[in-house]
Amino acid sequence: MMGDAAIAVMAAGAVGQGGMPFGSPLLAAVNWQAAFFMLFAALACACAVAVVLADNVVRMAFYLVLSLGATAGLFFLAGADFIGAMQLMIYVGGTLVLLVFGVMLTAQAPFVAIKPSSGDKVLAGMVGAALLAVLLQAAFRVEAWRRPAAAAAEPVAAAPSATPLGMALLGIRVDEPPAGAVGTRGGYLLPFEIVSVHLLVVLVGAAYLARAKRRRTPRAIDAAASMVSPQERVGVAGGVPAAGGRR
Amino acid sequence: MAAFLINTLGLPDWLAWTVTAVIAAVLILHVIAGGALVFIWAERKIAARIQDRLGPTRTGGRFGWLQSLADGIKLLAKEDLMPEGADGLLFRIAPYVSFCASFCAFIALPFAFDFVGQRLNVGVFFVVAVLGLEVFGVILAGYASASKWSLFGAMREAAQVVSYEVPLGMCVVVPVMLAGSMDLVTIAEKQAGWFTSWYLFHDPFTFVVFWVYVTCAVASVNRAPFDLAEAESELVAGFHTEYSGLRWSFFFMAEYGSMFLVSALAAVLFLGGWNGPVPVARLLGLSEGTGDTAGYFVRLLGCGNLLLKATLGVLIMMWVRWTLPRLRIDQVMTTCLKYCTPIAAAMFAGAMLWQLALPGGLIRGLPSWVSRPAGEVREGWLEGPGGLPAGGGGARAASPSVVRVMP
Amino acid sequence: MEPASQLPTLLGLAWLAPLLSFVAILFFGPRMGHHGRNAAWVATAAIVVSLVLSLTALGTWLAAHPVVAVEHGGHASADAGHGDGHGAAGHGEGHAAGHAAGHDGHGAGRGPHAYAGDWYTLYQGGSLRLSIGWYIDALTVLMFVVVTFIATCIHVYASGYMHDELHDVTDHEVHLSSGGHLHRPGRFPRFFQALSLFCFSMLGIVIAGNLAMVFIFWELVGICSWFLIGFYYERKSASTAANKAFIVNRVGDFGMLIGLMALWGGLGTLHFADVAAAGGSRPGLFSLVRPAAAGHALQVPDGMVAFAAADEVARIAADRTLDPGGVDAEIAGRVVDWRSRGYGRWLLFIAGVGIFCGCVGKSAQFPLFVWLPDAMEGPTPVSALVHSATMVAAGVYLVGRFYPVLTPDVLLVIAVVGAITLFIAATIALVANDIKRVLAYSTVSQLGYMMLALGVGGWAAGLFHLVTHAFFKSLLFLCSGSVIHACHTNDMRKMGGLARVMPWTAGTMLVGCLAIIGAGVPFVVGLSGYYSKDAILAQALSFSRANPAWSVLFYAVAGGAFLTAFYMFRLWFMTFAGHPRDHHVADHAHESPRVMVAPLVVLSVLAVVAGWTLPGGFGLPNLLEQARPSGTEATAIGGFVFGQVTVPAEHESHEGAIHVIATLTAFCTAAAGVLLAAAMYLWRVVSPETVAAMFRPLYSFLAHRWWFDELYDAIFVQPVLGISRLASGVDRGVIDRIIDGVAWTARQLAGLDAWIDRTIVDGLVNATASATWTAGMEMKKLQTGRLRQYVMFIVIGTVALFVLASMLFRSAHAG
Amino acid sequence: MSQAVLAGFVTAAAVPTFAAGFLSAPVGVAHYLVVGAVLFTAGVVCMVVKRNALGVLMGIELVLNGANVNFVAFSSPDLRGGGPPALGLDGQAIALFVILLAAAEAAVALAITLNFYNNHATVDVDRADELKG
Repeated sequence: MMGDAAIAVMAAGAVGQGGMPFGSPLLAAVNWQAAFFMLFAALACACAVAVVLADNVVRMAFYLVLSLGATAGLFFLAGADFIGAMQLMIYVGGTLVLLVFGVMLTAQAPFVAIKPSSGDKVLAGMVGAALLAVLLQAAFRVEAWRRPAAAAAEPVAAAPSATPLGMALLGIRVDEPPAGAVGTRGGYLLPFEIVSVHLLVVLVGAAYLARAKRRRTPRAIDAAASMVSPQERVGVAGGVPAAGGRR
Repeated sequence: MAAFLINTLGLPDWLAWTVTAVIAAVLILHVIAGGALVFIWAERKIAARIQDRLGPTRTGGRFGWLQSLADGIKLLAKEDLMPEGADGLLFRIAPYVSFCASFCAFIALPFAFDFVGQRLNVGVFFVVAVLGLEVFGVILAGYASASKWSLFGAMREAAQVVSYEVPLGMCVVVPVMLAGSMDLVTIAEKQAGWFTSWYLFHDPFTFVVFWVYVTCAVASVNRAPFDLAEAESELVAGFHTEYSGLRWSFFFMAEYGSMFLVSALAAVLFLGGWNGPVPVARLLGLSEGTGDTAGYFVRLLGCGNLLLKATLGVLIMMWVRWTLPRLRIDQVMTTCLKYCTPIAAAMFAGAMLWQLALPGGLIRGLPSWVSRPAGEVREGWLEGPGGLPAGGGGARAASPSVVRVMP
Repeated sequence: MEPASQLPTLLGLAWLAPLLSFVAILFFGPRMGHHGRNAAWVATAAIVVSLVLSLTALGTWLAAHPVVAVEHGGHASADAGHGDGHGAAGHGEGHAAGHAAGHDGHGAGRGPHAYAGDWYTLYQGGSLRLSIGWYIDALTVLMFVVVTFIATCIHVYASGYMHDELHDVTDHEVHLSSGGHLHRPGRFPRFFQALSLFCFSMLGIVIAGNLAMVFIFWELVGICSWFLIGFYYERKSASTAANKAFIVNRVGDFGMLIGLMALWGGLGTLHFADVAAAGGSRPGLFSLVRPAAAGHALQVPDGMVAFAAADEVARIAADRTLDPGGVDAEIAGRVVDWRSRGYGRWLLFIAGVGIFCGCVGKSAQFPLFVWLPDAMEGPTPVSALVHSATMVAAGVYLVGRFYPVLTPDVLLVIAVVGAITLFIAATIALVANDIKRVLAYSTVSQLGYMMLALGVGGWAAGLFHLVTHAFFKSLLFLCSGSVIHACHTNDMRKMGGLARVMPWTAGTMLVGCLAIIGAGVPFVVGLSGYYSKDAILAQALSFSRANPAWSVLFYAVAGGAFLTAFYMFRLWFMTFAGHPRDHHVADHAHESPRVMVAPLVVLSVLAVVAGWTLPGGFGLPNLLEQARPSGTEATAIGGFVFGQVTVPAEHESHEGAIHVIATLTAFCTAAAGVLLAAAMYLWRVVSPETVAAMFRPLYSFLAHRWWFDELYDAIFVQPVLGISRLASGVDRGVIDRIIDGVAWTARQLAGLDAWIDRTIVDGLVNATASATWTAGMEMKKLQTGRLRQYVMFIVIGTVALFVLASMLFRSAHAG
Repeated sequence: MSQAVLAGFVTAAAVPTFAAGFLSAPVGVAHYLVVGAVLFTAGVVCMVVKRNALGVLMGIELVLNGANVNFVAFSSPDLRGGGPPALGLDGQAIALFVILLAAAEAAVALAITLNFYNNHATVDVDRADELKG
C-alpha cells in the first residue's frame, strides 16, 4: 500500500497541485529504505567525485574511505551484510595502508600535489561523461531493473547471507537458486583455496618487492628506510631535495 | 522496544523506529561519554594509588569524583587552536572520525538479551572492522596537524593497528567457530548457564586465546604498554599534540569508548556476555526471552553483568598501563608478528580440533539442569545435512534439498 | 662319429673362423692394443683354430676312409665294396659312384667318397640354384689342412715381419714432390685384416659345393690379392702392380664367366654333386657329364646336346604342336643320334676352356702370367702365402676339381699352355737378379708344371705337386723374406756370403732348393719334390708315348727341370755362398728373430717329408687317390679339335719302364743344372758375364722377360690409350664445348634471373619490409609509455564498442 | 492527538513534493547500478587524471568497488521485490572474491609504487615512460 501511496504522491507532485500537500500520507509515504539508500548513495557518489577532484593525496584517501564506507552501508541496505563488513574491514584497511603510504611518500611539499595539466582534466572529463552516459543508459535500459515489483514495497525480511556464503565457500550450496538458474551450481571451495594461496603469494611477493635494497644514492636509502620505520623517514623528509637522483 | 511503542503508544511505525533508534543512540552516547568521565576519574585515582599518591581529592568533596566533570567544563571553555600550515578540513574532522568509529562499533554490541542497537548477523565482524576505522582519525590528525611529533605518532599507530588486527581477528574467530555464528547475541546465548559454559573455560585453547586477545586488544586501542602513538617521553603527546579543547576531548572519549568496547567484546566472546557466573534467572525460573516485566528485569540484570565485566576489563587495562613500561616499536612489532599471531593461529587450530574431537565444554558432568541444554552441546558446523547452525542459516536455508556439495 | 654330419660342421667352422677375425679387426682393429698390436694375435688365433679344426676333420676323414696302397686291376671291386660301405654314409655322388664302381669289373670302378650339401640357398629360380654349400672329399680336406697350415706359419712369420707397421713409418721408396719421403701411420691391423679375409675366401673356394660359390670366392680372393699387393699403395709400383694383377685376372674371369654360362645354359645346374631336391635328386655336373649308366665315361650331356641342337628341337616342337607332351619323349629319343652327330661337343669344349681361362688368370699361366712377378711388390709374407702357396694354387685346384668335365681337347690345351708357361718362366728366371722375382718366376714355372701334369692326365701328380710345392715354395719365400729383412734389398748382386751370418735361413733355404729341384737318391728316397716331379715326368713321358705328336711336352718338362735346378742354385749361391759383394749390406745383415725362423724350420721339415709314403701305404698320393673323380682312372681317347688325343691312365705311368726313365731323367737334369750353377757362381770356372756377353741378344731378350710387358703394352695398352686419348679429345673438343655452351647460356639466364630477383622480387619484399618498418615506427609513437593515456584509450575504446554494439543490436532490444 | 502533533511537525518540515516522490519510490536494481556507474566512472577518471601513482591506485579501487556494487545489487533479493534474485549468492561470492583480489592488487601495486619511488624518487607515473616506443 505504501507503493500506491507513493505513486499517488508522485502524481500529485507531477501535476504540481498545491505547495503544501497533506502531511500524514506524505510522510507515511516516505520509504525509509529508499531514504537511507539516497543518503548513502549520495555520500558515496559525492566522495567518489571528491576523490577525483582532490589534489592532495591524503585528502583523496580520506574521501575514498568515506566513499567506501558509504558503499558498505549500501551493501548492508541490500541485505549483503557480510560483504558490507568485508568491505569495511578489507577495503578500508587497505585504504588505510594506502593512506599511510601516501603520507610517507608524499609528505614533503613537492609531492603532496602533483597536478595534472588542465587539458588532461578536460579530456578526462569528456571521456568520463561519455562513459557515464553509456553506463547510465545501460542501467536504465531494462524495465525490470528500473522499479521492483510492487511486493518489494514492504521490506523483505533480510535473510542472513553470511552462513550460506560460508557454506558456499566450503563447497556446499544451501541458498535457493536464482531466477532461471538451470543445473546444479557448484560451490566455491576451489576458488576459495586458490584465492587464499594467491593472497599468500601476493604477500610474499610484495614483501620481496618492497624489501629494503642497497641503494647507491642516499636519497634512495631514505626511501628504503621509510619502509621499515616510518618515523625516521618522516624525520629526514624535511630536508629532502625535490628532485631526487634517479638511480 | 519499537514494538512497545507501536503497540502501546500507537505511534506509526516509522516514528516508532526513529524514536527507538534515537533512544538507542542517546543511550550509547551516554555510555561512552559518561563512561569516559568515570573512567578518567578512575584512572587518575588508580594511577595515583599505584604511584602511592592520592590523586584528585578536592573537587566534589571526597575522592574528587567531580574532577572529570570539571575537566570537561574546562575543555569546553578552552580555545580551539589550529597550527599554521595545518590541513584545516582534516584537522577539524579527524577527532569526529575517531569518535564516530568507536561509537558506531557500539551499534552491534549487545548489552543484554534484547538490548542491542542493531542486531547484526555479522556482529563480531562489524565491531572489529569499525573499531579498525578509529585509527583513521588518528592518522588524519597526525598528518593534518603539520607537526613531526604528530606524524610520528600517527605512523606508529597506523603500523601498530594494522599489524595487530591480524592476531585480533584470529582470536575473535575462535568463539565464532565455537558458537557457529558471528551474531554477538547468539554467541552470548550459547554461553548461558554456569560460568563453566563460558568460552573462556571451553577448552585450554580458548583459555590461551583469551589472553592473546587481551594483549591484542590493549595494543589495538593504544593503551600502555603499547601507547607508542602518544609516547609523551619521546613525542610530546603523539598524534594529538596540536589539539586542544573539545576536539582533544573527543579523542579521549574515543579512546575510552574503544577501551570499553574491546572489554565488552571480550566479555561477550569469552566471558559469557550478559550471563552471570551463576544462572540466577534460570534458578529463579525466570526467562529473559519473555517480553513482560520479569523479562525486562532479567535483561537489566544481564546488562549489569556485562557492564560489570567490561568495567573490570577497563580497570585491568589501567592497572597494566601503570604497571608496565612502554615497549619500543620493534618490540611491539615482534610481540605481534612473532608471538601473538603464531600463538593465535595455533590456538585456533587447536580449538578446531578440540571441537572435532569432543564437542562441548571442558567441564562435563554438571547436572544437566544447570549445564546447557543438551541440544546446544552438539550444535555446530558439523551437524545436520547442511551443517547449519541454529543462529546462522535461518528458515530459508534449512531444507536439505537445496544442499549441494561442490563436485 | 658320423663324417657326413661332422665334416661339414668342422670345415664350415674352420672356414668361418677367419671371417670372424676379419670382422673383429675391421671394427676394433685400431683399438686392439697399441697401434692395433693385438690384431696379429686375433688373426693368428683364428687361423690356428681353423688349422686345428681342419686337422680334426682330416682325422675324421682318415678314421672313416683309411688310406691304403693303391691297387690296380681286379681288387678294385672289393675295394669299391669296402669304400661303398663307408660311402653309404655319404650321399650324392659318392654313393652313386660307389654303386657304379661296384658293378663294372674294370679298375675304373673306384669312385671318390664325397659329401655334398647346401647350407643356405642364396637364390632359387627355375632350374638355377645358387647356394652356399659344400663338396667335401679327400682333396678338400687335404687342401684345408695345407692352406690353414701354411697360413698359420705365415701369420706367425708376418707378426714378426710387419712390426715396422707398429709405429709411424717413413717409406723411403716414396718420393714426395717436396723431395722428402712419405711419413704415414702404421697399418698393422689392416694387414692382418686383409690376411684373414684372404684365408676365408681361399677356404671358401676349397669347400665350395658349386661353381657359382667358387666364382664368388674366386673374386673375393682376387680383391684380397689386390689389397695385399697394394698394401704400400703410396708406392707407384705397388699400386700399379695391384691394378695390373686385378685387371689381368678380370681377363681370365671373363673367360670363366663364359664357361659358367655355357654350363648353366646347357645343364641348368652349377652344382658339382647331385643335389637332393624335392622329387628325387637332381643330377650334378659330374654325374651329368659322366653318367653312371655309361660307366662314368665322359660324354656330352643330353642337356648340352639339346641346347646345341636348338633348331632340331624347334622343328620337333613345330611338328608336335598337337601333343606337346610327346615332344620331350621324342627329343629324348633323338638325343643319342644327335650326340653321335657331334652336337654340343663344342659347347662342352668351350665350357672347359672357359673355366680353364679363369684358372689361367688366377694361377698365372702363359698369356696372363705377367702379373705375378709384379705382385712381389707386396710384403713378403703376402708373396709367400698368396702368390706362391695358396691363391695361385686355386687355379690348379679348380682344374683338378673340375677335371671330370674336361674333354681330352681341353686337357691338351691345358698341357700345352702349361708347357709354354713353365718354359718361358724358367728362362726368365735364369737372368733375374731380384731374389723375389726369381722365386716368382719359379712359382710360375712350377704352376706350369702342375697344369701340364693335369693336362697330360696326371691328376694325382698335378695335385701332389701342388701340395708339395705349396710347402717348399712358401718356405723359399719366407727365407727370401728373411734375407730381405736382413739386407734391406732384393738385389742378389749385392748379397753373397750370407750363410755365415744367417745359418738358419741358409740351411732352410737350401732344403727348399733341394726340394724344388726334386733332389733325392733315385729309387730310394728323396725330398717331397722328388716324388711329385717324378710323377709328373712319368706321366708326361707316358703321354708323349701315347701320342708322339705331342712328345715335345716331355722335353719341355725335362728342360724345365734342368732350368729349375740351375736358377734355384744360382740364387742360393749368389745369396749365401762366396764372399760378400756389398759390405755395408753384409755388415748389418743378421739372423732373423725366432718368430720368423720357427716357421722356416717347420716348413723345411715338411718340405722334406711331405712326399713320403709310409710302408702302410699312407701318403699323400694315396690320400689323393681317394678323391680321384670317377672315370678318370681309365685311359680316355677322344678329341675333335686337334685330332685324336689319347690321355693315358695315370697308373700306367707307374709301370717300370716309364717310371725308371722318368726318374733318371729328372735326376740327371737336376744334377746338370746344379753343377752348371755351381760352375758359374760358386767355382767361377765360367763367368756369367762372358756368357751373357756371348749371348747378348738372348740375354737381353730374357732380361726383358721376352718383351712380354712391352708386347702387351703395344698390343693392348697403347691402343687402349690411343682410343681413350681420342675419346678424351672428342670429349674435350666436342662434348665439353657443348656442355660449356649450355652452361654459359644457363649462366646468362641465371644472371637475368638474378637481376629480376634482385630488382623486382627483392624490391617487393624490401618495399613490404620498409612499409612495415615505417608503419611500426609510426605506430610506436602511439606507445607513449604513459599509463594514464593507456587508460584513456581503453575507456574510449570501451565506449566506442558499447555505442557500436547498442547501434547494431538496437532492433534486438527493441523487440 | 498524536496525529495532530505529527501533522504539525510535518507541515513545519514542509518536505518538497518531488523529494517526497523521490524518497517514496522503492529502490530497484537500477538505483544501485547508477551508484555503481558513478563510482566506476569516478574511478576511471581518477586513473586518467591523477599523475600520482597512489591516485591511480585509488582510482582502481573505486572501479572495482563500482563493479562490486553492481554484483551485490544483482545478488540482492530485496531489490527484486522478494522474487528470486538475478545472481543470488553467486553475486555476493563474486563480490567477495573481488574484494580479496583488490586487496592483493593493492599490496602488489603498493610494493611496485615503492620500488618506483626508490628508483625515481617520485611517484609521478608520467615519469615512468621507459617503455615508450
